[in-house]
Amino acid sequence: MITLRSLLVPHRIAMMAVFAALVLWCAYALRWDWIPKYAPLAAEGIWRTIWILAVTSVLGFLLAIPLGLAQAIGPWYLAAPARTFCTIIRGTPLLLQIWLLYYGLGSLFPQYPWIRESELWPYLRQAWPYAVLALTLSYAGYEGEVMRGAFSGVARGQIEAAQAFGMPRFTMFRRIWLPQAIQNALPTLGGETILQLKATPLVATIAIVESYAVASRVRQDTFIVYEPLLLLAVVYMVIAGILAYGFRKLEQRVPVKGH
Amino acid sequence: QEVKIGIAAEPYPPFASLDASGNWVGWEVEIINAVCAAAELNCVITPVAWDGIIPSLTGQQIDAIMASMSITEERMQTIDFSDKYYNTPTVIVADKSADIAPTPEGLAGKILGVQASTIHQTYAQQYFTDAAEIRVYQTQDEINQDLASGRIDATQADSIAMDDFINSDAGACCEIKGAVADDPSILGSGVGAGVRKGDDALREKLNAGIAAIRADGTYDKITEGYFSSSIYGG
Amino acid sequence: MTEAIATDRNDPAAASAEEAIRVEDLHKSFGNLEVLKGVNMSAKKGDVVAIIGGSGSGKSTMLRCINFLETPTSGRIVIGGEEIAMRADGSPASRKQIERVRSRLGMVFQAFNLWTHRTLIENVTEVPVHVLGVPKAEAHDRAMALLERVGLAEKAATYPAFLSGGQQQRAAIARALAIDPSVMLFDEPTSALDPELVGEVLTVIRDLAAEGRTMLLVTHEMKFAREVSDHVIYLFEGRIEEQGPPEAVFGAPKSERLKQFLKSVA
Amino acid sequence: MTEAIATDRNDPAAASAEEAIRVEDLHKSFGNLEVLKGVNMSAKKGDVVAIIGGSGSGKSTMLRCINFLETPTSGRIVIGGEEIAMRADGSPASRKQIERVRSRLGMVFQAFNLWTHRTLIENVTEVPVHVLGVPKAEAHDRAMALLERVGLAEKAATYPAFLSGGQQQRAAIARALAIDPSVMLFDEPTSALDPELVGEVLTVIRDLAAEGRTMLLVTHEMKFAREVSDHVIYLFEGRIEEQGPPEAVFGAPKSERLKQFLKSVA
Amino acid sequence: MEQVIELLSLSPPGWGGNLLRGLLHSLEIALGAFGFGLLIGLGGAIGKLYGGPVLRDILAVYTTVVRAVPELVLILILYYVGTDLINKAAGAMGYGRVEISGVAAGIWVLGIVQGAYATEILRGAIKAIPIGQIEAARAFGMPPLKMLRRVTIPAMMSFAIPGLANLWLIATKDTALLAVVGFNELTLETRQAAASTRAYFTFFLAAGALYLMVTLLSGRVFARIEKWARKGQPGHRRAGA
Ligand SMILES: Nc1ncnc2c1ncn2[C@@H]1O[C@H](COP(=O)(O)OP(=O)(O)OP(=O)(O)O)[C@@H](O)[C@H]1O
Ligand SMILES: Nc1ncnc2c1ncn2[C@@H]1O[C@H](COP(=O)(O)OP(=O)(O)OP(=O)(O)O)[C@@H](O)[C@H]1O
Ligand SMILES: [Mg+2]
Ligand SMILES: [Mg+2]
Repeated sequence: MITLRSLLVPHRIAMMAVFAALVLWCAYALRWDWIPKYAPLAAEGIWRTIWILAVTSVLGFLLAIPLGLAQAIGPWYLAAPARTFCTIIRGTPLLLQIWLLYYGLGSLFPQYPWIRESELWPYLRQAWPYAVLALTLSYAGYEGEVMRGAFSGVARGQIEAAQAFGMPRFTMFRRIWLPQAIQNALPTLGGETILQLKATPLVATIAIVESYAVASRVRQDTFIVYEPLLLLAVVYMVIAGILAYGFRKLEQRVPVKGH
Repeated sequence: QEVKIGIAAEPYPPFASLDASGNWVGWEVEIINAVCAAAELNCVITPVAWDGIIPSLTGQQIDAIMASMSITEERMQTIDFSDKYYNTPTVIVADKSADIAPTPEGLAGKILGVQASTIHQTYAQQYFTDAAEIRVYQTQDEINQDLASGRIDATQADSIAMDDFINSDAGACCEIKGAVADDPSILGSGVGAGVRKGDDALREKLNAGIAAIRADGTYDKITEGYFSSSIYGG
Repeated sequence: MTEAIATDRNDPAAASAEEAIRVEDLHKSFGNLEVLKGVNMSAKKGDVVAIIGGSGSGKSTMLRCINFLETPTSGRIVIGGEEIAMRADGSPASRKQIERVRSRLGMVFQAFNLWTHRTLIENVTEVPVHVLGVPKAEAHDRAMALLERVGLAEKAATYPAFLSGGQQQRAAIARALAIDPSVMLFDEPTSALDPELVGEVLTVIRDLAAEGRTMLLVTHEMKFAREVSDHVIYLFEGRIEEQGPPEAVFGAPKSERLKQFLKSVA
Repeated sequence: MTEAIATDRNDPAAASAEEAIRVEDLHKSFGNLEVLKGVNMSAKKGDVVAIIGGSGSGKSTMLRCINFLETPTSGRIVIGGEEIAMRADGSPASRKQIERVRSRLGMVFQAFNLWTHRTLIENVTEVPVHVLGVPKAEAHDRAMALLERVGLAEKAATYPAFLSGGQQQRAAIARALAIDPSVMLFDEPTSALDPELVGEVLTVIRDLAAEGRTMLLVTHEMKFAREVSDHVIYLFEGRIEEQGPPEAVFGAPKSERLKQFLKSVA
Repeated sequence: MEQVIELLSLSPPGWGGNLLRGLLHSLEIALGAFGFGLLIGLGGAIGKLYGGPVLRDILAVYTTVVRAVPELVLILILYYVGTDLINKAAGAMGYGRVEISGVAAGIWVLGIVQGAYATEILRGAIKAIPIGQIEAARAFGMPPLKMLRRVTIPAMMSFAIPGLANLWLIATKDTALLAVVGFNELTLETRQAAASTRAYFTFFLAAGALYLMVTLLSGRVFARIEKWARKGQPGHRRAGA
């Protein structure tokens, strides 16, 4: 962890001074007059980024558990589809997946008029269900692979001990296997969640207004190019920092020897 | 000296689109070639994402924009424009069966799709925000798809580009519901070539080229190949 | 203390109410390798049975067959008078039954196998609370008493990784005791320990023996086995080669192989 | 064989042309811990010097200071008459010089440290070809002869991981010999080996001693040290507590501590 | 079905050729960026491990920032600001405008992103080398650069390959982001083909298949490289494999 003392080294003070000068220069030399006008929109965009990230990571993780489990111990007729799914998701760009889901499916609607009559139509019309679906599947695809390793990584003795005490299978899964697998996966999970955060701007391409779309909007309206992007970069860094911190806290819940 | 003319990388038929051999074709592409020939410029057509086309110009990746970009006050704060080379009305397009008119009342409660960084976006956000939900897309083509699939109720766009869409299979669903009320401060005074601020030499040459093809009939001949009437506008 | 009798008979009537465990004609093969070739034994309540034998003789396998961590190839296993129903392939016929029976057998592993993501106290309360349905507060109090007993009360909130092997093994014993097992199964509980830590674990087991717990104890510590057990079984290549009270087995071995074995471990 | 003399004097004239290595007033601290507190020694060409002492007495550190794997805190190190230029902080002043000197010192590590991504023959030719610029064919022939000599000719194309510890250590000796070192440095070359593999390595070292190679040998094998060395140095807490010919050091130790030490390892 | 085949045929009026050309462009950039990233990564890893405190801090800032900010944003910033700065600098020194090709820009932008990840992967791999391997090289007087080439790099290979394989796949997929700066890689070609023919499903699926092919093929290649890098390591199984 960064301590105050570790920051008070001459070269770090110099670097911080340079950084502060850079920030000051940015504040004075660049244009920020657009901020007040766009602040409400920006807040909404940031909120939507966080919302999408949270929902898709949680759903994706829930999906990743059976995917990982199927690959780790499942019979071949479960393992093979799970592996295929993970390979396809990891093997194609997310941007393409989003488009395929949104525009690809959309291009089928005119051919089937009954879709517009259905109860689901109000949702199918929206962009966010596709975004959530695409990002959830993507996260599940990557995490399924991580969880596979994590499940197989749990020491055999841990499971045997549970068996030996007559734990029912589901209890054993819930109380022993899953928590240990998650513990194993946490370091990777943190990194992958930051990757997921970085994937959220892609949903702007299907007309969802999240942080990136707001920055684009500012650029398009005002032709100010760098300032919104810089601010956007800072926003993502802050969110990534909070994520990294949160995951470190989670990891530290079960202390590890030698750290 | 090579002059890079930026066009939008996203197809915008019938003005500029890609054929299967990878060549850019369309009315505007022919106009670019004609203007350059008349102005004796060695032009290279350079596709750039529409969204980043102005930064590309100011960042010197391209020298001029000829991508159906309307001349507006707002843009003129950042770049300069040549004289216009076409001008067409702005219309609202929607499903044939839909009860929609090109007014705030006529769009009440509807979802209106517009392309980002266009006069249509600015206009819609100025006049229709309160009445309709405005959804912003990166390309007109995506809007057309979502219009056909029924995800949005209407779009505001350039009449000629929409003509082309309506006459295609995919656009059979829809029709022009009428032109929106004009506001020259937003909708501008036609489409011109954008150049970097202060690049008067290039601007003058392009102006001369446009004037030349207007005068010698090249402009009309190209137009005949695409449209039934002149699109130079008043 | 009562005496353990290895039964060759297949006579259920012989199993009095006092019988804690009985194994009949137990066979176990791994692929082509027959590891257990018909083992018969039984133990009364309060018996301490020591199982000794060379490496690979099948001691661990026998113990693990008793609680079905390994699936026997054939044979019968009776715990506290209840025969465990087996399918033709040896797997337990009723998951419910095997889970119930297992939760009355307290297993202590050579490698401890404490759950690393839980503190000691959580390890000890885990099975009572989440398998047996004991109320949390009650399980907690009992667990504290058990940890106290094995000398680890002040480590209750520590994670296993931060303890010495001896401490971990004592905690594993507390975990096994928490279910108040009818039989305790020990599989070489000290052989993963550094020599200086062996003593503390043996002390705990010695106390358990003294208070009359039924125990099956696989061990390499001959001196300890002799001191603590009522009955000793010597396994050789998957068969019981010799058995009897410790004085007889250690003091006057009859089998040549046992004599050889005792010499080699002395 | 000639006798080694531990020099307390700081007199360069004493270093004849025959001198292979000289260490003067060597100090080394790790942080606050002073591990070497002024060590003086020298060895003539052909000498075999055994360095013995308890764990943590600084034997490895001394050896590693000689080829600057550790940076001495102060002192002088002279290899074959050439003093290694040191900066004030003890680091070598000239990288060129230290690289040249190092390529004349053949180090054999306790953990062998063969390069796992190269075959044995590649391990042996690596330094001659890529540091000393010996033509490949020549280096290869020489390497084969060396592998032959340590009995590993038929393993030349094998990767280290597929060999026993003893074989790996013999290969490591061949690697060190390949640079025709003026001094061989051995840091407990057998202590990472299983007892049955120790012999084969000691045999090779014994041969090297017999043919008159200069060697510095940190070892725990007292019998071997006595047999093979011309001179024995006993280190205690970073100082030379006693030294002399093996008969004297082992046969009639004067220091109490040495007596104690010899008793403990016997 | 016939229609699909016609749409995907390699020569006009089919668009298959365009897709393949886009794929080629993507691979070209991915390869360049991956290579450039490896160079940065090697320098970065060595800097982080053996560099002075200032260098280490600067590298820490670099890897942290680049790995926290979405590639899309970085590409926009680096592309516009980067080319702008270069041109400004060239202008100030009296040169004319510098031509920066789309390929070069793509490579340098993605390379910087890749470099940050490569730095961490290679640093981890170097740290995983048993210290004795390095000490042995030092003890025999190997000069630092030679040691890097002959010992450090080959010895770290087997630790680095799995991470680098992932990184390569990221590189091939990240080229899709260059579509926003109008670079004609596979994704943009797909979009253009789809928009011109309105056969969205067909082209998106086709592009997906092409990407998947690259992934599977790279998987094979990297498995071979890994096997080669593991030569000399007996029967090592990856965790969970
Ligand atoms: N899961 C298994 N698959 C195949 N063979 C096994 C398995 N478990 C044990 N064996 C074999 O069964 C034999 C008996 O093993 P077991 O572990 O019961 O011996 P043991 O008496 O406990 O020996 P030790 O004192 O070394 O623990 C050994 O030959 C062993 O290799
Ligand atoms: N890199 C280091 N950092 C800090 N202390 C060290 C380091 N290397 C060695 N020491 C300490 O220096 C002392 C001497 O170590 P050294 O390895 O020289 O002992 P040794 O005589 O070789 O012992 P052994 O017989 O166990 O190998 C020990 O107390 C050791 O802990
Ligand atoms: Mg065993
Ligand atoms: Mg040592």
